[in-house]
Amino acid sequence: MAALLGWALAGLPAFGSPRASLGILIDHLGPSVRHATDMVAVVNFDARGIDTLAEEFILLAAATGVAELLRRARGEESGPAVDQRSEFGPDPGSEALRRVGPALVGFTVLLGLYIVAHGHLSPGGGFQGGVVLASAVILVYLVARYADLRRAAPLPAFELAEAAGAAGFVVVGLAALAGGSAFLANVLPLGTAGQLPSAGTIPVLNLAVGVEVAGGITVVVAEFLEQTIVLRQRVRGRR
Amino acid sequence: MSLLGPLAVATALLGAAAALSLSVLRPPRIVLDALATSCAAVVLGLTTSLLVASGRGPVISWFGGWLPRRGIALGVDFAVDPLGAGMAALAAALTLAALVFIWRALDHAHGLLHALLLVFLAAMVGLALTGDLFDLFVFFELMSVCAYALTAFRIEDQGPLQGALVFAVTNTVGAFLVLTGIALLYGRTGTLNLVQLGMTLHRHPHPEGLVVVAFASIAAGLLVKAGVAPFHFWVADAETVAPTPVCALFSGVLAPLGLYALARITWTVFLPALGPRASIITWPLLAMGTASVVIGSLMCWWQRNLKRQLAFSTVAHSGLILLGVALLRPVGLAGAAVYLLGYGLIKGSLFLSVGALMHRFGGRVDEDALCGQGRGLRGLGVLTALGGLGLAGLPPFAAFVGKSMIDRGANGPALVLVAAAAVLGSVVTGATVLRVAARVYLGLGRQPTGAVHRHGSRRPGEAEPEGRSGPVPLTMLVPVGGLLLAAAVAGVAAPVRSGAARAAAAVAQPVAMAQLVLDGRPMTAPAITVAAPDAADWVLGLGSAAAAVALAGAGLAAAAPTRARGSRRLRNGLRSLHSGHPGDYVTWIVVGTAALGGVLGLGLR
Amino acid sequence: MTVLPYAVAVWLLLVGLYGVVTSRHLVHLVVCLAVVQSSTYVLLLAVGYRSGALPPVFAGEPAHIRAVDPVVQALTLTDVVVEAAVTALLLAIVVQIHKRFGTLDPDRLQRLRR
Amino acid sequence: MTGTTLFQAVVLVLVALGGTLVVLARDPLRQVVMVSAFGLLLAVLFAALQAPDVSLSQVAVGAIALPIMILLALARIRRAPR
Repeated sequence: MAALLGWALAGLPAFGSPRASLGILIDHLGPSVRHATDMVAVVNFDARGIDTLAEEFILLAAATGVAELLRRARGEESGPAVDQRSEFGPDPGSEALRRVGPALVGFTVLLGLYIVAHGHLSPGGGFQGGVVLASAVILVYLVARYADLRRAAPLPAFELAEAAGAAGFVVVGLAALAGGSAFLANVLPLGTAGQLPSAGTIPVLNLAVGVEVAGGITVVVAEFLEQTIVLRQRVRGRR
Repeated sequence: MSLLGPLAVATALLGAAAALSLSVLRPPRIVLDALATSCAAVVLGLTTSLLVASGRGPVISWFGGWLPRRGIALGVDFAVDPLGAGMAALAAALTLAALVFIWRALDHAHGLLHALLLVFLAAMVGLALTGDLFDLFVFFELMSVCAYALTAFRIEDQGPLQGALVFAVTNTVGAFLVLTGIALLYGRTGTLNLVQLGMTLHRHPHPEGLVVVAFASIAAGLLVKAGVAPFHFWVADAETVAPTPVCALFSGVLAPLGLYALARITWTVFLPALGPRASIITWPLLAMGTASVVIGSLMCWWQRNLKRQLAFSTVAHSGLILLGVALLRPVGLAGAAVYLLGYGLIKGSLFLSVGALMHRFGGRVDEDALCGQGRGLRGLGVLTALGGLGLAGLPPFAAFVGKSMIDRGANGPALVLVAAAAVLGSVVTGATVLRVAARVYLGLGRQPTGAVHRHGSRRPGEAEPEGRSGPVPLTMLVPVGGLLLAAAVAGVAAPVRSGAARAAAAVAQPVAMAQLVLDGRPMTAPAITVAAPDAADWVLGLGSAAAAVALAGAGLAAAAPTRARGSRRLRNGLRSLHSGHPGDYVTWIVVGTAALGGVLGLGLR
Repeated sequence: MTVLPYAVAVWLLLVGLYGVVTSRHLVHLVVCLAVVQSSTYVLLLAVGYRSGALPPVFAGEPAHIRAVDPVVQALTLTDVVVEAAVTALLLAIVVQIHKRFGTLDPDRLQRLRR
Repeated sequence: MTGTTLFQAVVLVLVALGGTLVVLARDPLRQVVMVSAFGLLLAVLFAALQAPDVSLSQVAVGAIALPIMILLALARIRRAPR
């Protein structure tokens, strides 16, 4: 296998000097055609938007699968989730965390939103920002009283966000279709390159992806978190 | 510019998102069923009209309006010919049947199952229609992720988890192999569009190691999905344990889609790339196809678990279809397409009829446990027997027509091999179904010994509490019968045969196709006619159906499984290979890929 | 240096597959799969790299500077998301397997199933 | 060999080493640490290959999300009664 791959790689151009390719063309076209400054965003959210659409649904399907797998298992072995914190994670009563926590969460949320909003201008975008947003939610789960939190922001809300973000992507694509263009065509005004509202639908799609990813990753990690918590209840109940 | 293809994918995806959102509200089950079923019906309508439209010439649509500039593809396109549209329509038809089937099954299914099934449908449609290599990979992964989640759907038992794990690990390795091949091709050519890849590689007349290795790794990755030996091990583990309506999809479309993608990539990219040396890929693929037919048929015959039998028959028939593709001739490809259509419909029907049985008898799937139990279920019994005969190649089912076309694509030693393998595979897998039908619905053959009969043999991980021991509702019988009817209609309808032949002939002209896709230059579809099956084909078809009946009778007559020691040793050997150990299976994938690449490399010298 | 990135990609692929094949712990196996996948990231990015070029992000500069290939980066980005999704699903399956079988050793799992 | 190339070469070798260590770490808990480090190394490599977008997602997924998921899964498994 190694020999074969080595043989194949001999056919590749030397590292650092690729032949003329699609990517180079996009580098030249992107700024003028789409008024964006991050070419990766142009590829991901415009030229190859359908790939990203499918990729978002991969995440959605995986999150759905994880929820399905872990949730039913939970249903069969325990009652309602109560707060049970002492063995894992910080104590909710800890003063220091109470004070620092909200600031930390606020900062993370802002950072996430910033990354999502600037996807077409600088590195980052819906996916990266969405993960940061999800980590803010997880942080809240860790810092706050778990049961309170489930009441304030129940998991289904994040599932809804996930579905809405994914549906938003499709709807933007269909809107272009309804307007007489191709599916996922960039029909919004392109604006001035470098400004926040520019590059047409790219930032809109970034937002949809951000919401979807934030919801999806939150669902996945929260399901894993609940696994450890529910289990702890059982162990304690037996003592 | 056609809207149909993108609209079909978008409809299914939106439906999935809606089902997922709805599930949060815990609506009555009927709301979800109605939503999902109507979505699938709309997709079926869209793909069918696409099939009709593509009959007049390939339908191209570029996403985001990124049209090619000066003959260079910038964006992603759906390049739809009747083969792709037919695959998409098959996927939609089977999904619709499965969704109707679950109205009265899988009680604990809530929106998540519906959402997963609709995303699965969208992925299959996208995979069938796309004209871009990386887009194909993404839809492929989307399809896989849904499939893993669907396999593990019943987590109460050990089996589904084990099956899902093996399925996910082997297919993920396969996906990496595909992606490695894609990276190699992009590094070499700087493009991802299928027709442009073919043209760019075609301009360099000396195919090199890179092309061969890229082919080997992409083919291996796709053959894992198709369940072709030696990459097939996961099939039995996954299709035994997934919910039965989902199995109908796995066997009827998922595995065939692997072969479809392989055929598409081979004809569009690698045949132009290899030029006159293309014949080097024929014999390795023929060998793998034959091995699958043999292993799949034997294992199918030896199983007692109804779903495991059908799973191994997937392996056998995937091998058969691969034979048609491997001949590298338009007639063979057209035959493979028709065969695939007929096989997919029949197989979906058979899996659903097993599902109906399990529904009636509280989830029992063992041949011995069900012996004679189905005497009251005449309708289901007749449909199962018809499905078995169709699988065996009885005219006028489409599988019969496809097989006769595949035979016409071969000559010389390849013809002998292909014809023999086709007869073996269809007779043995068909006979297994007939044997089961005779035992379950007529109570013929060896009577089971007491304990098994009373309580059913629920070996852990094999049986499944899917049913609730009720009568078989009409919503289950209609999909079973409907799919069979469709398979028969597809066999009789002349447009299916001629359409497949025309489509295959168009695929065989990559240069004209590339000009159409990249430059918008209209292509004239070459005239190719395939004669209707003649008397010899009919004799062969009726003969193999009769042989299947005879073999089934012989299987019933054998009072106990007394076999020669050699055959028992063979059986135990084959069984121990299917160990359920993910590490073993991955080893087979690595060895198989290396062997394929090595043989091709030697052929190139 | 002209072949080092490719060699690293091949090495990661092989060493990851070795890990998958010999693994005695399912969590370990899943992580090894992630190593295999990282080989595809390295290969993709290496294929699109141009020496001396800048990232394909033009912050205010004229658009005609030499930049690396953005397409492979977009592909890799997609790939990273796919990995996250598949790994999450696999880990959930593994957690359930542990609950039902009480072991995570594929060898013992296999024996239990018989 | 310029400074950039040298840096890339060093990181590449480190990535290869890191991948090997991840595979060879048979204790899952130790492996989590390795995975996290390996993820970070990959992120550095991507940055060195002028791919800041990919580097950011690699930090998010490979160095943070993936190890957290593995840790939670392991926590679940370790506490489960046999």
